[in-house]
Amino acid sequence: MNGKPGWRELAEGDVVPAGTAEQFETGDWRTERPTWHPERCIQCLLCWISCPDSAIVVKDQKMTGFNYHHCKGCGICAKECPVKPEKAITMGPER
Amino acid sequence: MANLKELASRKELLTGGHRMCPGCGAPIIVRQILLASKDPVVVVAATGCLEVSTTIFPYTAWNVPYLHNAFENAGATLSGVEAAYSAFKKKGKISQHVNFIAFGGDGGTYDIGLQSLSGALERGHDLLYVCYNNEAYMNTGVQRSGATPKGANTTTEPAGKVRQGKVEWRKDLTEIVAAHGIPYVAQSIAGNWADLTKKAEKAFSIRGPKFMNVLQPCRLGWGYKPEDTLNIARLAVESCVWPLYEVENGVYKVNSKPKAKKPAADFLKTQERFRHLFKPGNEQLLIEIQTEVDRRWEALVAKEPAVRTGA
Amino acid sequence: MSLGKYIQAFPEYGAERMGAPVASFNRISAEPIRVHCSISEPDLVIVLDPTLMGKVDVIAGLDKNGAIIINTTETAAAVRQTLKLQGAKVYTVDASGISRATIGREIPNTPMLAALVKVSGLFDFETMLKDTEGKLKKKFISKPEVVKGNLDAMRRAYSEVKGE
Amino acid sequence: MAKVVARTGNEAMAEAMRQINPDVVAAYPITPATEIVMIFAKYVADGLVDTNYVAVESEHSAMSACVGAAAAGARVMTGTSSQGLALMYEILPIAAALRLPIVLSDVNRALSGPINIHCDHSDTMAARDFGWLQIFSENSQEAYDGLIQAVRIAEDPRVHLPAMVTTDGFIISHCLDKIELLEDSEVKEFIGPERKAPNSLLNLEKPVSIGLLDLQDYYFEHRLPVAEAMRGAKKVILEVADEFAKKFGRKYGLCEAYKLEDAEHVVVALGSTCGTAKVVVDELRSKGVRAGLLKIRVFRPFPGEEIAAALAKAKTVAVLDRSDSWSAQGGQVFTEVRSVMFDLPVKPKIINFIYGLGGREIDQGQIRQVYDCLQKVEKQPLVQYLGVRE
Repeated sequence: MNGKPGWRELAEGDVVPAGTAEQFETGDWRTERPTWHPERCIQCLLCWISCPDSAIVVKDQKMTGFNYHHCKGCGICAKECPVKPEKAITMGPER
Repeated sequence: MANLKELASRKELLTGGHRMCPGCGAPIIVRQILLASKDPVVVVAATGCLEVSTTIFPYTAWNVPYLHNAFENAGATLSGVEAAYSAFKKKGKISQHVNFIAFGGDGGTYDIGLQSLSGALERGHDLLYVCYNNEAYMNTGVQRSGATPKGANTTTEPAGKVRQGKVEWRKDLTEIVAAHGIPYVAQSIAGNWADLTKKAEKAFSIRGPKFMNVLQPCRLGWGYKPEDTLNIARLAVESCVWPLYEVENGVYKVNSKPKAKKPAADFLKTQERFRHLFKPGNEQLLIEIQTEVDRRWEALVAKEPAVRTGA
Repeated sequence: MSLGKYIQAFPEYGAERMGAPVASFNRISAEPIRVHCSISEPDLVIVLDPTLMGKVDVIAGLDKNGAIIINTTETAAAVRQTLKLQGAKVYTVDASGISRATIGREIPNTPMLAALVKVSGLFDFETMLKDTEGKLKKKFISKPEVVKGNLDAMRRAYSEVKGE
Repeated sequence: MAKVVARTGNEAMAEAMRQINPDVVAAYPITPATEIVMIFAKYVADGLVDTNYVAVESEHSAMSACVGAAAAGARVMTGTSSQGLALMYEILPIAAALRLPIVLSDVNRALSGPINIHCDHSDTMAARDFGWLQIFSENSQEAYDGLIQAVRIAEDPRVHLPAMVTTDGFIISHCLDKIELLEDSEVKEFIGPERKAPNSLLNLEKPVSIGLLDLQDYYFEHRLPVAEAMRGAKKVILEVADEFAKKFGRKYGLCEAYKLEDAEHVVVALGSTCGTAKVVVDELRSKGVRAGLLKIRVFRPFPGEEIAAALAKAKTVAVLDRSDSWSAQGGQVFTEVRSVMFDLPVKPKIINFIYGLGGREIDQGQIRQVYDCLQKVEKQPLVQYLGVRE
């Protein structure tokens, strides 16, 4: 409890500004780690639209990698990746 | 309809850093629906997994105005927000169009929140209610709900020596909602982004009450590996266990008719919650389930207009 | 009230539907009225429906210097006998008959009000007629015959109420 | 210019609501508060208010919609009674914790069961612990004035709490009474043209999340401010009452002392019973009995210090409770009044009468009986039930 704000320091009425969870790390939940292989990636963005943790980083409409701060390692991105025979995202053990 | 590149250029309205299970289908649904809105969005969530996991003080994953009130009243709460908006609009205090969305799980929608939802629909508020339907009370540890299918193992209607999970058929909420005669009702899944975002876009283009019942596999309550969330939902469609369809101004349209309908068992056997159904002695129950799936599917297809022009 | 008095009026609520016997209490005073309870010792009782007399104890608590006004075709003496009433004054008026003749329907309320003014002497009748006319005109803006009927009914009742 | 009219309590409440002209009213009918909703709905139908009226399907939804609308920044009102208020109970503390200044008119009616439609204070008393301001009314005038003041009080930045103003079911709600109305413009000026909300769901430039899950580490810190706001509300209630008195001439406080200066025997009561009790006090005074009355107008926040001070010189005190807490220790008002008297150097003897449940008549005779009991207080039990058949 120490270090957390006292009641006078909190905004009135159980309110916070939008999007503060951005700062919260859920990456440490991972036991499996996704790896992106850009050379195989076809930029279909199916990994991005399927991620439950908004952890696929897209810039200028292109997949650029993972936000490991948030990625929980569920493996949906790898499963949904349509590239064959070898997928553009693979899962491996978290080091 | 916006393609993925277009959607990817929009602002992410649900951040990471929320505490949903790895592989959960609910935030996928939420992200896709929020991305489908070109106008500002205001969200009300019913108590449930999504609500608790996305808003543990002082962290909120919502990048849009968001309100949680209680479990059974998302419909009424959003009615109030929309009523305030209309009042302000009339007074010229706000001019922008806003999409009002309620997210409720099946507990907060099929069961305890049904009255509140029904009232909101009947009163004609301009809002979209989305049920992220994982077919049980997952937030509190997989208790049965009105959405739980027959035969599913839940902690309050478990499979045992003499009973094989839920005894009753699930309630057909989509049809109950459609009976309200609202302009737009649809069923979709987590696992078909094109279907889901298209339906959300359509809902946002219509004024009045809209409802979407979105099947959301739950790795914890259904029992499967986290990466399988989306393909299990697709199996529900391919086996006609959960048809994709919409009712627009009373006109039914089935969006996906599998050429070769998969057996319901193909869907059921992917999940722990149905494992007991495949034990010797339960063959009859599987047949009953398949018969009911077929009956509901045929009844649904029969609701489509007899003559359809075009493809 | 528009005649400078303080008033209080409240009906007694049961769960009965239309047509059941009802009681209503009224206080009129030159001073502000503070009590908030039913009237158990009325100065004045008004019986709108004479068929109640056998069923409801209409004279309960009536002060011996008080009065009762009954909507009936019978005489005050006959009513006194029926009620076995000693003391208090008894007045009768055929408000139902009057209202049928003037308003065209059996609504004995306004003629009974006129009888009340006559008996109580609390207000000036002409002022009250004018006040009632104003109120009815507002309510029956498209039905001037209703206003006239009511005013006629009140005049008749005022002159026809008889007592002992 | 004040306009003198005859209005029932419900009509007075509806009239005040029309003049307040809230952004949103979400309400559901219930006896004996139905008329408030009906009359207001007619105002909406006739275009006399700008309000967006949401005719919900239950009181639970009424309060839920009020929370939604208030979180969106709107000025919001509703009205209910008894079972209706009970159906709102789940949402009432949420409105308080989210600091939403919703104003509710409650017509006091007995809680079921058995089902009953008449007055007692059990509905309001059961809601006393939800963080709502509670203002009782002796008559229609007080209800009307109270509702207008409640908007100002609730919306004051030092308060930001929801408020309920109550009348006694049927006794006031359906009693035609002479009252003075303010001009529409006076009401508008008094309450201010619009609510100023610190946060709003409709402030799209500054999106916020409202109503987050608090675990063990934050819940307490979010509840304490409600207590603090409630404490501060006393000052605001008095300031608003002073301003109201200066502008419109009618004075209100947290309590009203009636002939208390030298009173030996004091009755403490709430609501319409106080009017009847005042008549009895006058009558007893004319007979030489030093009787007095303490009317508690504001029950939340509880004016403990004021009550203790007002009762400090009394010899005996009878608290009249129009509800029972079923604690076997008396009604809610009694336990709270008795508690604040604990630190008085010389304590009056204090007893409790629970009366009037389910609309049971309370008349001058019964109140006289209470004062009689106070004059032989040593023989009285701590708690007794007044007007019930043995």
